[in-house]
Amino acid sequence: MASDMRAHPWMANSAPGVIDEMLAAIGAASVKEVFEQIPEDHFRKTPLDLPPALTSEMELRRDLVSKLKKNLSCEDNLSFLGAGVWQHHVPAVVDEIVGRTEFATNVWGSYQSDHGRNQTWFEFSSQLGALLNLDVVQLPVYSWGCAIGHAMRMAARITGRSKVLVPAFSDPERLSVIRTYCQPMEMQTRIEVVEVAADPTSGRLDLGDLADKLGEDVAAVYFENPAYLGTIETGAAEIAKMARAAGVETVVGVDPLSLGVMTAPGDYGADIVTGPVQPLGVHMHCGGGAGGFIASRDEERYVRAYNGFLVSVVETREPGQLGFGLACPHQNSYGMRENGNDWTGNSTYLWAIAGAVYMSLLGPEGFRELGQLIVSRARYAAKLLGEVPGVRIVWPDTTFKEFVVNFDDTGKTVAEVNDALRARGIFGGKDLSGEGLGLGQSALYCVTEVHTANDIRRLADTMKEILA
Amino acid sequence: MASDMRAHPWMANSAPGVIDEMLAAIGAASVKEVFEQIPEDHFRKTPLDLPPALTSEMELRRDLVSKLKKNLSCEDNLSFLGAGVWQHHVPAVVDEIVGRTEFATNVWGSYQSDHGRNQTWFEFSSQLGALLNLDVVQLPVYSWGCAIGHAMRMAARITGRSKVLVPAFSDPERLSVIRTYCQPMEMQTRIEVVEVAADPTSGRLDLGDLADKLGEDVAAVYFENPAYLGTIETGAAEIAKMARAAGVETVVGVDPLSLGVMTAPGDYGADIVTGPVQPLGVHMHCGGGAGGFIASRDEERYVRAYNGFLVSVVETREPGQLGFGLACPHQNSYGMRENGNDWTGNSTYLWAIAGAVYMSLLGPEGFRELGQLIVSRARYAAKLLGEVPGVRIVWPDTTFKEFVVNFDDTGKTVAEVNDALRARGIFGGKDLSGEGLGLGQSALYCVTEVHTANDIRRLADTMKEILA
Amino acid sequence: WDEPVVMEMGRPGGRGQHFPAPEAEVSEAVGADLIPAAMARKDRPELPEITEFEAQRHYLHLSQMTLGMMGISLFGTCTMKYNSKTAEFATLRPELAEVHPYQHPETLQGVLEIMHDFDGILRSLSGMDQFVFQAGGGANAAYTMACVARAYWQDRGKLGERTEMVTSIQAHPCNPATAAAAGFKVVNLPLEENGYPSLDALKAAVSERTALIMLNNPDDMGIYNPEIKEWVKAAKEVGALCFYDHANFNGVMGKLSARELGFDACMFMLHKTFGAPKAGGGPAVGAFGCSDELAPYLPTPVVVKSGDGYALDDDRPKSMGKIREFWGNVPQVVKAYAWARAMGAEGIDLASDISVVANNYMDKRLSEIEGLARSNPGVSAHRMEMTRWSLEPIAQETGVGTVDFANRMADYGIDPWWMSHEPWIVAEPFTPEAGELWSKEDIDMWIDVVAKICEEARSDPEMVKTAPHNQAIAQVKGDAFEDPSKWAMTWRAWKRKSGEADTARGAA
Amino acid sequence: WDEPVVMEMGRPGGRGQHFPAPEAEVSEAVGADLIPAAMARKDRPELPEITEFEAQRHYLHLSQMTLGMMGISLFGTCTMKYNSKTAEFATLRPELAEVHPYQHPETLQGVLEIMHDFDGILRSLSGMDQFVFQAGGGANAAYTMACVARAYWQDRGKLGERTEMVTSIQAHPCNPATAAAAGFKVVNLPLEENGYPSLDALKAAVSERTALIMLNNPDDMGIYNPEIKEWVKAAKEVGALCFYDHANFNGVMGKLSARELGFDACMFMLHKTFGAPKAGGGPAVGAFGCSDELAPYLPTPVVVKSGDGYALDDDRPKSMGKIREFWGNVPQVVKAYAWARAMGAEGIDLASDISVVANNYMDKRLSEIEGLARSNPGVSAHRMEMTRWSLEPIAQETGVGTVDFANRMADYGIDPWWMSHEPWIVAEPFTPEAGELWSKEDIDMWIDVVAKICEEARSDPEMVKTAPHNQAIAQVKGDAFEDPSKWAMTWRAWKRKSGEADTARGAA
Repeated sequence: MASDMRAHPWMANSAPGVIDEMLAAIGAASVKEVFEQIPEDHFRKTPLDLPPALTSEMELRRDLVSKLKKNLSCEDNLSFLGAGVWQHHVPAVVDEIVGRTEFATNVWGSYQSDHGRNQTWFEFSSQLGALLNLDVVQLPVYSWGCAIGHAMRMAARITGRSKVLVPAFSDPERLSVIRTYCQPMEMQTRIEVVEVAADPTSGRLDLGDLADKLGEDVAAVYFENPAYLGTIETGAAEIAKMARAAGVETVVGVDPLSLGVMTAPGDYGADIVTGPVQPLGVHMHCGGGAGGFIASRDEERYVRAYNGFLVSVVETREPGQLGFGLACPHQNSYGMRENGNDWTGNSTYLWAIAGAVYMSLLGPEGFRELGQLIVSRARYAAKLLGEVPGVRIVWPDTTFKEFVVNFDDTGKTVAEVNDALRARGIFGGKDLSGEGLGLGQSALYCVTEVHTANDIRRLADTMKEILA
Repeated sequence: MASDMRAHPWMANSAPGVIDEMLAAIGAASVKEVFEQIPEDHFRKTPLDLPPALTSEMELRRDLVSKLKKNLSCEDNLSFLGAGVWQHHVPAVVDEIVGRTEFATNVWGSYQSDHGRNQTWFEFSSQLGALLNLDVVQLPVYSWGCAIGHAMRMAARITGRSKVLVPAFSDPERLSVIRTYCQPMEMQTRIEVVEVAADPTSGRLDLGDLADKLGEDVAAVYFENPAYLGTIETGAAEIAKMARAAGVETVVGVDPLSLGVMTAPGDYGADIVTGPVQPLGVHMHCGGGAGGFIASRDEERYVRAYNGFLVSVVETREPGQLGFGLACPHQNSYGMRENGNDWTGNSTYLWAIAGAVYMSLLGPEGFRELGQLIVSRARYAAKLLGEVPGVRIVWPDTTFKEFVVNFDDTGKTVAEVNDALRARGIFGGKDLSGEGLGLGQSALYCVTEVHTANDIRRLADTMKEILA
Repeated sequence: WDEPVVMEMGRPGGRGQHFPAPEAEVSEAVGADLIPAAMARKDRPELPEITEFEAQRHYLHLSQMTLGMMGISLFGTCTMKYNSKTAEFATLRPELAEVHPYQHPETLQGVLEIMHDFDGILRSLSGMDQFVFQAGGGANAAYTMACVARAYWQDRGKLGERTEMVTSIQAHPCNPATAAAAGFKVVNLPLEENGYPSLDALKAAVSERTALIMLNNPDDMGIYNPEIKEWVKAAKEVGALCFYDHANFNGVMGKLSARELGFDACMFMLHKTFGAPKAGGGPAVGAFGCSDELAPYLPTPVVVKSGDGYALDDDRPKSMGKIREFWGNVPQVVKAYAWARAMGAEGIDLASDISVVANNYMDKRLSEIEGLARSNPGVSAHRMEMTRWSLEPIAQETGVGTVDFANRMADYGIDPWWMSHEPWIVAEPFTPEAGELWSKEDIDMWIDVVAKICEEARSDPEMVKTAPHNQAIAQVKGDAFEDPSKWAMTWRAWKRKSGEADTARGAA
Repeated sequence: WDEPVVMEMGRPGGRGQHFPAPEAEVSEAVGADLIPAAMARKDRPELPEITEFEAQRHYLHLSQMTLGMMGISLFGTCTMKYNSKTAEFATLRPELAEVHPYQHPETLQGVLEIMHDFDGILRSLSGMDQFVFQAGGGANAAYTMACVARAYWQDRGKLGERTEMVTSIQAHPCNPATAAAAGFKVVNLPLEENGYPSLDALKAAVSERTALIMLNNPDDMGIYNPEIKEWVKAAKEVGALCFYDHANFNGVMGKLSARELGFDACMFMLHKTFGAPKAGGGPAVGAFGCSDELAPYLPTPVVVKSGDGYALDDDRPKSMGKIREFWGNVPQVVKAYAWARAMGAEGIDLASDISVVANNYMDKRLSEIEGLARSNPGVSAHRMEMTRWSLEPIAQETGVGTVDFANRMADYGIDPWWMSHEPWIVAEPFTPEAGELWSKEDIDMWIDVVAKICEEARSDPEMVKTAPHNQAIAQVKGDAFEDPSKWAMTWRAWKRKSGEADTARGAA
């Protein structure tokens, strides 16, 4: 360290003299000496070439803020993008709690010192369990896609089978993740991913095709409710029944915000349930709000198949007092390395805290009102857009918050429509035209509680204007 | 309460049945009954006429944010406004700490339960005392102007005299507050406010005029350093000496951010020192960041003259342990009502917390660097603006962060210049032309550490462009 | 945490913030040593030298050592409210936090609109014609009243004659104190058996010398003066102005209109009744409202509608001048606006219902505890939103008084109660207020703790007297607070007086 | 705080959030009962019914019952850093928080610029040619490596042949675990007397079956494998890919370049080495970087410069596919960028100096405490940024082991230490790491506490074994964790199993 260098605000021991003091205590003559294990020819030859240091907080802040201001946000624009990350209202108390330095900290933590965090985690699982009507909820994994991937592998472990069925109308982003978790075919331990056809008139699973594919080699059937394209899977109980008859695990994906108005998956026969954590009080964060939950019935064969952290309430040495700790800690990769269930590591546990606060704020009535509001406004948007000349709503009356809008008759591509909308401060729906779904020039629109009737009319009016 | 009304999220006892339960416990038949003290004809006749309730947080947030977005901020524009509220860098840790709900709370608090807050308050006073080289610092009052007002009244109480001297070049906003505290003349207990002329060549106090006015009826002389118009009062020690000789208290106003590079007022004979708290880590908040400190030497006659809260460190029942409490609590209006010193009440104590954190982050070196940077950039700005044809810097070489820019030779008024700047994203300096200072079409420009050399050149270039 | 004072922390050369050196072109243009030698600082301020993390950790520890609304606080006369983080976060956005009050009004339309709309809300609640938000607290609003009265009487050439302010001994101390600071002589009316001064006393007190009267109603006992209309009438008959200090508005929100009762002016504490944070003592706002007759005397600027937009009216020649710089603690006004919008008319009305019902529920349960006595036992009517109680019976029995109780409450995670403003008309007083925020369960737990401490006072008075026992620090020794040789308002002074160091540089 | 579980709180009809009813025009247009009857929920989810304030207070209490970096944490293998609030607040602005990853890139230029610039910073630190940030943690980055290797070998038609991954028994568990999850057979090399596997063992292990090798260096013992270049050479000779798991980068930052040492790929943990918060377990980022040769196989999208701006490159036909949805935990990337900018090249170099010096200082002081033993006592050279220690001597003497010590540490406001990853090669292990954040005073205090607990272990072992004693709760009983009849991952399950209620609706 050059002696004229200022001490760095993030390094206490960069203050003048401290390194020398420690070296003296060690009995080392120089900093170089403590690196004695590294052979001389290992040290890098290329000098570091980094941009100038901004040790002044003021300069650092200016750099960050001035760059981020080049983004356009969904707060200043009217956005109808969803498909895996959705714009929902985040209560201020959620932001407060997840921002507390005790939680937004650099520590990984420990159960002894972090009782409050453990309890919050347990409350996340408990409340989500109440929404799902299921008894076991794991702390979240990286994303919904990852949750499905792990669920597929759980099902394979449980059944000893190596084929899984997924809907033909799957989110390509999630499906790609699922394939990463299951394939490629060359690997001995691979799981084959097979698509089940969709009923083109409803967007729902084709139960005939499903019946054909439900064989003895199938570990799991997966479907979502509401599905990727927004449709509600009314045949859920039937699917689960067919699966059970074939010895197949029913794996479901649900939007937790639908559960104030939609049947809990635990009540229609789901064995393993997955879903996104982001709607439960997490901002979109440019996709960094993602997280995925996995839940199941409380049977040992499921519990023993989880890959991650299961927080259990237990008694303490103090009579009547409750504490929390990790159940089955030895079955994960920390405990068993390559012999554990898949792997675990840092995940998205801060969002479990967000979710706990969010669900406690909403309560049963909040979820009901929210579900009601979303579905009403989404249907309203579908209705108004459907009235725009040339625009067609593909499945008009079966949607929760997302729905497919087709532009084939307008003579315009989705990209053209979206460019025109963007110029008017509106982010149009996700372009589905390149996804091989056979839906032509279609886009997936997402409408939530943040979109007022006015916002929706503004969209419809603008759409009329640009398609005129 | 209508029985079909939803419980309000901010009122636990609005849940169905709770009011009735309490009424039953009281033995009251109706809510009406508990209001029995109020005569029937006192109840209001006009129904409340309020805008619709926004009990949904989502709707409330949208209302607030959409309205506030109609403001233009000094973050998105380049601002050179100062004069009592200044744009300085606020470290993120300061924002974090003052935002902690333990501090940003609705409670007024108590010393038993709020030890941490008490200590933080004491640390504010201690660190400010270290900057001022003074031993007594009171918790802040509403604003700098109010601090001066109280200081004037302290001086009058201490000396038994009833005239105070202030500079002719005083901030009209602070001066108006001072007059409110001292006058009007018709009141028996009024304090006369007399102006001391300025030396027009330097902007400093005219010591000859001061000598003439320093009589036996004078309680205090007040000056600022740096002064309202940015000038540095180099004659400070001389003024204090003259005052002391006349039995007059020397009351000084200082910018705390100047004290890393400017002499501490305790070292040039100030008896009572005031200043703004806002520069110490408080955002401008549209003027809501204001706060004023009062400090003095540790003599009983000063301490007994304070109006507000003096936090003292003391021992506790635990040997070696330090605690904190209020010294001389009985001399304020809580203790003595109309016989106390002036009055006290809620003030701006949260900003004492901001200030404590801010000063601890900067330390001696931070204050030195900051002072250096501000004065350098301010002088640079004065230099570049002075080179714009027609523009004149009134006192070019004696400024800390503010300076007077005269436009008389440009043929434009300050208002016209500022309109043109504003159209280009720049908020020009404060218009002095209506303040009766005899400075013609002049504006007070403020340059701080947040203004880079680039920002300053942008100002100068834009000025050239609009005056061309 | 066993947390040191920040002045003891750190190491030489430790840094928490860097500032860059001036750019090369700046230094070249202006040189160095820019402060005139006479004013250039030579010593190094004795501030801590710590890292950013150490500052953060230290103050996080101190925040954790602050109860601050984390427990249950039924702090009377302060009206504990929920402080919405929604409003808090909105006001912290750069669109308000990074706004200068001298910006052109064209760039301030959002905040001006909110202030204008909130003015309208307060007008409806009070019947007044114009509100300003410049005062930095309730006391400052009272001072505003005194100064407006000065301007009013000055304008009429009567300031030398109208020299008195009449109030009740039970009014908040800020009323007599600010009136006195403004130069008025204070006439205090004593309470009579009903718990308020008699109308006759008022009539005897007011005269041609009376500039104004300043009153709370209900008072801090929870007693409502039913003759208030007659009071106003009597004051008006001698020409005096009438000011309604609405500090205790919570129990009458939506029920009373100050203007309908005849008052000329009133004030609301936004950091109290309207849900803005009190933050341990401000920034706060005393919203001052008055009739059209007094409006010309208000401090400037006043937010007004102007065409399609909003403006700041500074051109008010009869104005009293400024009570404080700028327009007031604007973010608190926005938070109060948010509170009023979130509550709505129906919610505000319900809140005063709950507030008064809950206080009476509390009264009922407290009256069942042996050793407590309600103030004005002769007044049997239901109290308003708070009630003053006395520990006199148990204090006589055990020697444990209200200060001891307060110390002990903190041990239960309960904010110590408010005792009473001066003068202590009631012995060993305490003044709980439930308000609409706290749940019945919270109130019950609070009362259970009071009952528990009563038991403790009987079984182990010494323990209660030496409380707190599980707080961050033990009971402080009070002897230093009035002793010039011991009090120490800064670390400099402490080091000097405790003989810990010889570094008392610059001390007197 | 004696804080209940949230599921026990509240009252029927209590509300914490309202949502408005749909606008009248909406309801008129679409009607009610919009969910098909087959899927319409009939039961009411058993969630708490509490106010906004009660939710806030409850979780504030729980946050206060979480030590979370408030004390001193020398948690080895995790590298405790200062998490800048400056960066945190910047990422919480709507300009990033309210941004959707599918927005048109034209509307994302700010964040893309930061990601691009940060890619450049990591390239310089590692010598790699391209980084991606999609992986949600270090383990996920290891998995990315395994999947990239799959794509690489698949592209060469050799995936059925290259079936093995070789690593050290001391490598982080995520390396063997993710490789196994990706379908590879794991070959673990044992440590030899120098503290690392021998070069001969490596040479014997690698073959035409080896798809890749995955390594840390230094390992968690603080031992640097000086033969690492020869390892890479040996692996390359059989065609295997070489992955440098830079989990322990802190001691070699600015000193080593993975590419110069011959590695094909590496990963950095941004939530660790680069100062983004770990937040108790994510959101995190494992930044994965590789050579141009492997870049075609990276998960998409990749941030690229495009003309004057930045774009997302999705058109990479050889890509392994997605490791996770979207582009990664973008705010954490921004925070890591902020860390790198605040440190600069000189600061990063200094940080590794401090980190290694401080660890050796700690080693020195720990070695003076009776009852502790350093791992690999035969290795006398200075360790890198952490060292594994053993409590075996004192455990044999007193029966008090590393778990007991960890429990007891919390009582001193010190985060329990990291013991060791599996397998526990060292008995009763603990692994402290000082890093550049903690002051010498903090380190000294931490060591003093260890010494103190050693004394306690001798004087009162039972007390240590029953710790913690002053934490929020007492030591938990571990028997339920492996017992299906007792474990309870939700309140539903707890109520059912503890027999507290008969409401186990829907339970299996």
